[in-house]
Amino acid sequence: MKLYEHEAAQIFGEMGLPVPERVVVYSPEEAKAAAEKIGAPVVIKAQVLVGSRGLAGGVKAAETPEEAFAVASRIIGMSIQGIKVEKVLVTKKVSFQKELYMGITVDGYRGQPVVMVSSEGGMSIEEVARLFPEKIGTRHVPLNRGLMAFEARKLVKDAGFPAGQIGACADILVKLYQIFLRCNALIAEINPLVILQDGTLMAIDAKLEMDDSALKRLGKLVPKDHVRNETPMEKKGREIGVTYVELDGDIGMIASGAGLGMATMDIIGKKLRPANFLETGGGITEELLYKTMDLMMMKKGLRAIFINLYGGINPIHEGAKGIVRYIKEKGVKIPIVAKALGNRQEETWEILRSGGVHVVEEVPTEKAVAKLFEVLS
Amino acid sequence: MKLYEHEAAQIFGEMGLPVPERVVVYSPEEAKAAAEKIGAPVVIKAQVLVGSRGLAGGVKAAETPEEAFAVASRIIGMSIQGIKVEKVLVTKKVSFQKELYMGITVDGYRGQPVVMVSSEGGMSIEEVARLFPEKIGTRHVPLNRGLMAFEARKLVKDAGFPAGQIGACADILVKLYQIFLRCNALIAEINPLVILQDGTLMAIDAKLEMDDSALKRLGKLVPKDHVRNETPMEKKGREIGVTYVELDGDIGMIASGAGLGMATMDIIGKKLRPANFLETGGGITEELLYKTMDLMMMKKGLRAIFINLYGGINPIHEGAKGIVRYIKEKGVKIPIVAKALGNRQEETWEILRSGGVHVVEEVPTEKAVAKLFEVLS
Amino acid sequence: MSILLNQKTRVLVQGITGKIGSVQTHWMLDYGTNIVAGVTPGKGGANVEGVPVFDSVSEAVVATGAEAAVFFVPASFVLDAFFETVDAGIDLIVIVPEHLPVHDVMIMHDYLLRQTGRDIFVLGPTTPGITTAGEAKMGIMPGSLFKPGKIGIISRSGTLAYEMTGILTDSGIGQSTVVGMGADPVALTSLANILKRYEEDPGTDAVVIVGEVGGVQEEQAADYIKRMTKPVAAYIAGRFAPEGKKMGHAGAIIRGTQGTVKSKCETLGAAGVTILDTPIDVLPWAKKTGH
Amino acid sequence: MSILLNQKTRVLVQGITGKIGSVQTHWMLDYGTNIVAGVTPGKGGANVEGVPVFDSVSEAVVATGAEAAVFFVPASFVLDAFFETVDAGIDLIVIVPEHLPVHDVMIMHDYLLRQTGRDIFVLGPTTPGITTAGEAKMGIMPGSLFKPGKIGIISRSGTLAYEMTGILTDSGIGQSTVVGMGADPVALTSLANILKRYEEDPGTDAVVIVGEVGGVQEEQAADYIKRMTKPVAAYIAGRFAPEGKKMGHAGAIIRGTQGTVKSKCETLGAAGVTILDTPIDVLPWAKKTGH
Repeated sequence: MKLYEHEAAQIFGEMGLPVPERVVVYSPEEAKAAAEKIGAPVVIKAQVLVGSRGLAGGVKAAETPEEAFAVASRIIGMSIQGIKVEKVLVTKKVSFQKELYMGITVDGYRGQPVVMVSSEGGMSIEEVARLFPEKIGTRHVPLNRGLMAFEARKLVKDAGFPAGQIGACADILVKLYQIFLRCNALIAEINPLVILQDGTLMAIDAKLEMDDSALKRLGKLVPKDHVRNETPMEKKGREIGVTYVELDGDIGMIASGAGLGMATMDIIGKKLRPANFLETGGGITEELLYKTMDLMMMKKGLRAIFINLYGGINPIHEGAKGIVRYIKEKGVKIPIVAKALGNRQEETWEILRSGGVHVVEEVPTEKAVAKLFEVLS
Repeated sequence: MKLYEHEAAQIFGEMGLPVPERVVVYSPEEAKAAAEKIGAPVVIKAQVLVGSRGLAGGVKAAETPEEAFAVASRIIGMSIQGIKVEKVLVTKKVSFQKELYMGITVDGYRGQPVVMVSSEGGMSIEEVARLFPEKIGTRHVPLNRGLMAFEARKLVKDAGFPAGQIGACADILVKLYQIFLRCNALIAEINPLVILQDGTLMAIDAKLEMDDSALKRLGKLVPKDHVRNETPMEKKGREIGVTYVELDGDIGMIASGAGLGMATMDIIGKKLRPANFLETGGGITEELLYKTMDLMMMKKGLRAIFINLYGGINPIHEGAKGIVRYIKEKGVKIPIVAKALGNRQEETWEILRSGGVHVVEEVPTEKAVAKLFEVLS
Repeated sequence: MSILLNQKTRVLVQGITGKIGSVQTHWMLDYGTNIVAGVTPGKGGANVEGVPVFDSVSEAVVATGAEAAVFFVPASFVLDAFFETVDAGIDLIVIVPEHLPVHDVMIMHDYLLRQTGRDIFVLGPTTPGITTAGEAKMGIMPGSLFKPGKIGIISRSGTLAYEMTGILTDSGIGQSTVVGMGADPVALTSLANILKRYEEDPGTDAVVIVGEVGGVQEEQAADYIKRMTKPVAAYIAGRFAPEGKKMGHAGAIIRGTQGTVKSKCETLGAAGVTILDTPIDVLPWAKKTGH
Repeated sequence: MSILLNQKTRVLVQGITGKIGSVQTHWMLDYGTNIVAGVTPGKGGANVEGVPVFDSVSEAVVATGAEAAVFFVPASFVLDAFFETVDAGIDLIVIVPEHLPVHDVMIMHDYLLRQTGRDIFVLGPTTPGITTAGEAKMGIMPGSLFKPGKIGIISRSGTLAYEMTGILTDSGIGQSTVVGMGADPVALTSLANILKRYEEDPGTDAVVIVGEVGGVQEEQAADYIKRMTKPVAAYIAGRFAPEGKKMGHAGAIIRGTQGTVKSKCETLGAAGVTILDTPIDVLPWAKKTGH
């Protein structure tokens, strides 16, 4: 789960990082009041979970409370990468000497947290990595030892951080690592970490992504309001427990695994456009596939549905019952092509056929997709 | 720092252990109100930091709120091992099938936490260890791995815990270990952990001792009210930063280290009785020894003061200035014998003599104590 | 012949009394797997499908000589089960559960790194397991898909492993052992490590890698593949995958341009691997390599 | 001859620019110690008493070949300094600071236990350090107390080490090396480990152990002492110590009857150690053993 900047900043502050005074608001009136409370000039920042909000005009300074009202009026309601801005963060505008970068993520191959720092913060860090790779310092952290302060000092020193700031930056980096651990984070990042005119440091942006699989045990650390920027269909997918990613085609797809789903998209994509990526994982029940069909049919303009299931851990005959129950109750007008193999496959085929589904008994997905093409032509 | 039962129970409860509903009160009126709120019958327990409060009559049940008033009247104000009871804990009286024991402490030699469990809780655990050593299970925990649930299950199973409670007890033990770690504890203990009539578990006593050296970093975990059961002189010792233990003799002693202090007591103790054990540690300054003299003189009936210092890390000439300043300002009527060796010893001797102190230049403490005996005879 | 698992391997099932554990134990026994013990704390003394249940792995190992373990425990119990199983001396562990916190997986990875003198093999988390065709299976792969033969398959995705296996079987081409590495960002064994077993196995004479977009397992294995004598083919899924699963800035830097389908195919191709455009392309390759 | 430290040992001072660090550097140099480097993060390039200061231990080791380190850093910085120093390849570490959290000391102990292939010697925390009489000292022992000779002294208490050393010197009896193990509940090296060095040192021909009530170091060393060829004497302080330092129930069980002055004296006596009733009793023993 990606946290909004204001949520991440709250956790960063509680865990000892220097973060600016800030208020989250939902209207221009509140933005004006916040600017009065904090003291102008302020910066007003769209709270969205997509990158490049600055380039999209979602971050603006305001010299007076009145200007804060005007700026907030423009930002609230604007659309950034298809996401409508509903709230903004009002923070004190600070002037700084330099922008730095610190981030921690998981290196999947090494199986370890990896810490990255750069003395060129602020701009897109991918850009820095491309333009000045020598300005990025990287260190993997053995979990049983953690990140020690002396290691952090060496990392930031070698990355060219200003001499007078080595100790203070190392201290912040060690705290960021502790936050990363404590929050079971996938990413904990400060970009930029700025050096103010008086030489002190401040984290003027905060990024934190918690592992969805750890949310339950993180308890009170997880922000109460779980609503993220997502489309209504993605929200419903999350609620019923399937992975749903919206795409711009017109062929609905249901697969019982991520790998199979991607391969299916690759094969369909040779001639047609998938409308979505939907995978059930290993928890298929009759109810789940009933709801999945309901979710699928929310999408307007579908031409067909393609279903690709394997019965290993999944009871595909149960899933088939849910699909057919949906078809019979709601009436589905578009063709459905299905391939379903594994434990209890014959039973599954029979059930699907009773709902009018085109069942392909052959093994390769290519053959089943060929059937889809045939049905649609 | 030893925590009061109610403070430990608060932390245990917050960290997921089952603890009974409870209220801390300072008067019989409040005890009655608490019994009404919780619902009688209740148990009223003296909140003191010494052992055997039960044997001393500091733990009593009350069947009604009126009886709670009466019982609290008797317990509040009573003296347990010389400590006056100022507050009591009122908890729901529960009936249970069995009492168990769980404790974690530091094994100094092995340098590891050691977990101990027994199916014979309730009574003095030293007694159990003596009478039924086979009923105590012990396990050292490698810090880099921690205590795993399967290890806890094996430990409690092998110690003869009831078969139906193995999983639940192991779960509590793992949580107790997490509390031990999180609180930088020297001891974390539940005695007894009881099995209620319905089979659930409850920690009806809670013991937790935090490492004084870790209090600063423990922050909010440390109970706000730092006042512990201690004599006025011990309190003053803690405040000025020396280790002070009150004894029942009449020879005051100041040493610049614990080992030297113990050896000095051993030598003085052959003929006379020490009035205290006072050691300064490595932080001697003029001010510290001035305050130490002030603390020393609070004790009534002293016959003499014996001072034994080494100048390694300690600037003993500075300490001597503080002693002499106190003597000159306040006027000390009893004899003072001092031995002070190491860096700047000659300068130190000169200063001490200017205050009328009997300085012994020889090395063995025995020689200086002989001088003390001579001065007093 | 096979890698890691055969019909004699003495298998233990962690979480055998659970709903999935008991159903899958049925399927595994049905396939011929030599399941000697089950473990569920507090259920010692019971039996599931005739398999004796123990309270702990160490008791089970002492009583039955179990030497491999497959987990069907809830995700939150995996870390404990892992340490219990490793401590009991078991060197082949199959972790079927999904949705494990990545930090737990890193703890296991870290512990395995620091083990010396043992060659512990852990598949998963989020793996369908391992099947040696016609002999034994640990995990959830549907047994009906397999046919004994000489092609090894190693896959990050469970369902794609089924697809690849099914396509081969359907055309009468058999498999030696099919391995699911696990689909999580952190895998507890490396692709190269598994390829080494295939290279050394006289029962395998060609290997298919089934990968997907993301991660660098395939790229990291390329160096080892160059030294392999057996033919290797690879299918990488995800040409049309949306970028949504990208792990933000920090993830993007570490990966650089690695992890895309293009980079995987190029790196593997340069290492001598036959790149399959689509799963069904495995058939002409298999025929060309003599199957 | 000596153990662990001699006049050639290249010593590094962690926290050299601090108040105590700089004063003690003065005294150590004054005694003849070969101090080659100091470390204080952010103060690289400075010098203290003519000793060059570096930002990190690894830089200091590269530049000066430092092989031993003494710490004068605040207690809260010790854990970091410890890992930094061990990582830089230094095998003799003297931790002078007191008031370290016991959990930090356990972390260091745990890490040392898991080091293989290195023989790292850590004295402290809360140690006065180590002095090889007439050659070099690391720590805070007052140099004036020492006289070169052949008696080794090992003590848990700093001030009692001074007392024992002073009594010997005062009577014209010299010492080889005087070691402070550290007074904390958890010590980072064992008494037996240090006794082994004395046993192997041709420059030491008798050893005095200075102990105190609490802990089981002395009892644990008894087995090794039985195998020693050199005479050993022990003084244990604390006959009149109040019971106040007892670590509650849990501590009492683990210790059982061990840890009292009586048990220490009995166990050591049974191992052939001469028990000294009071520090000054060291003199007749020293004379009897030929000093």
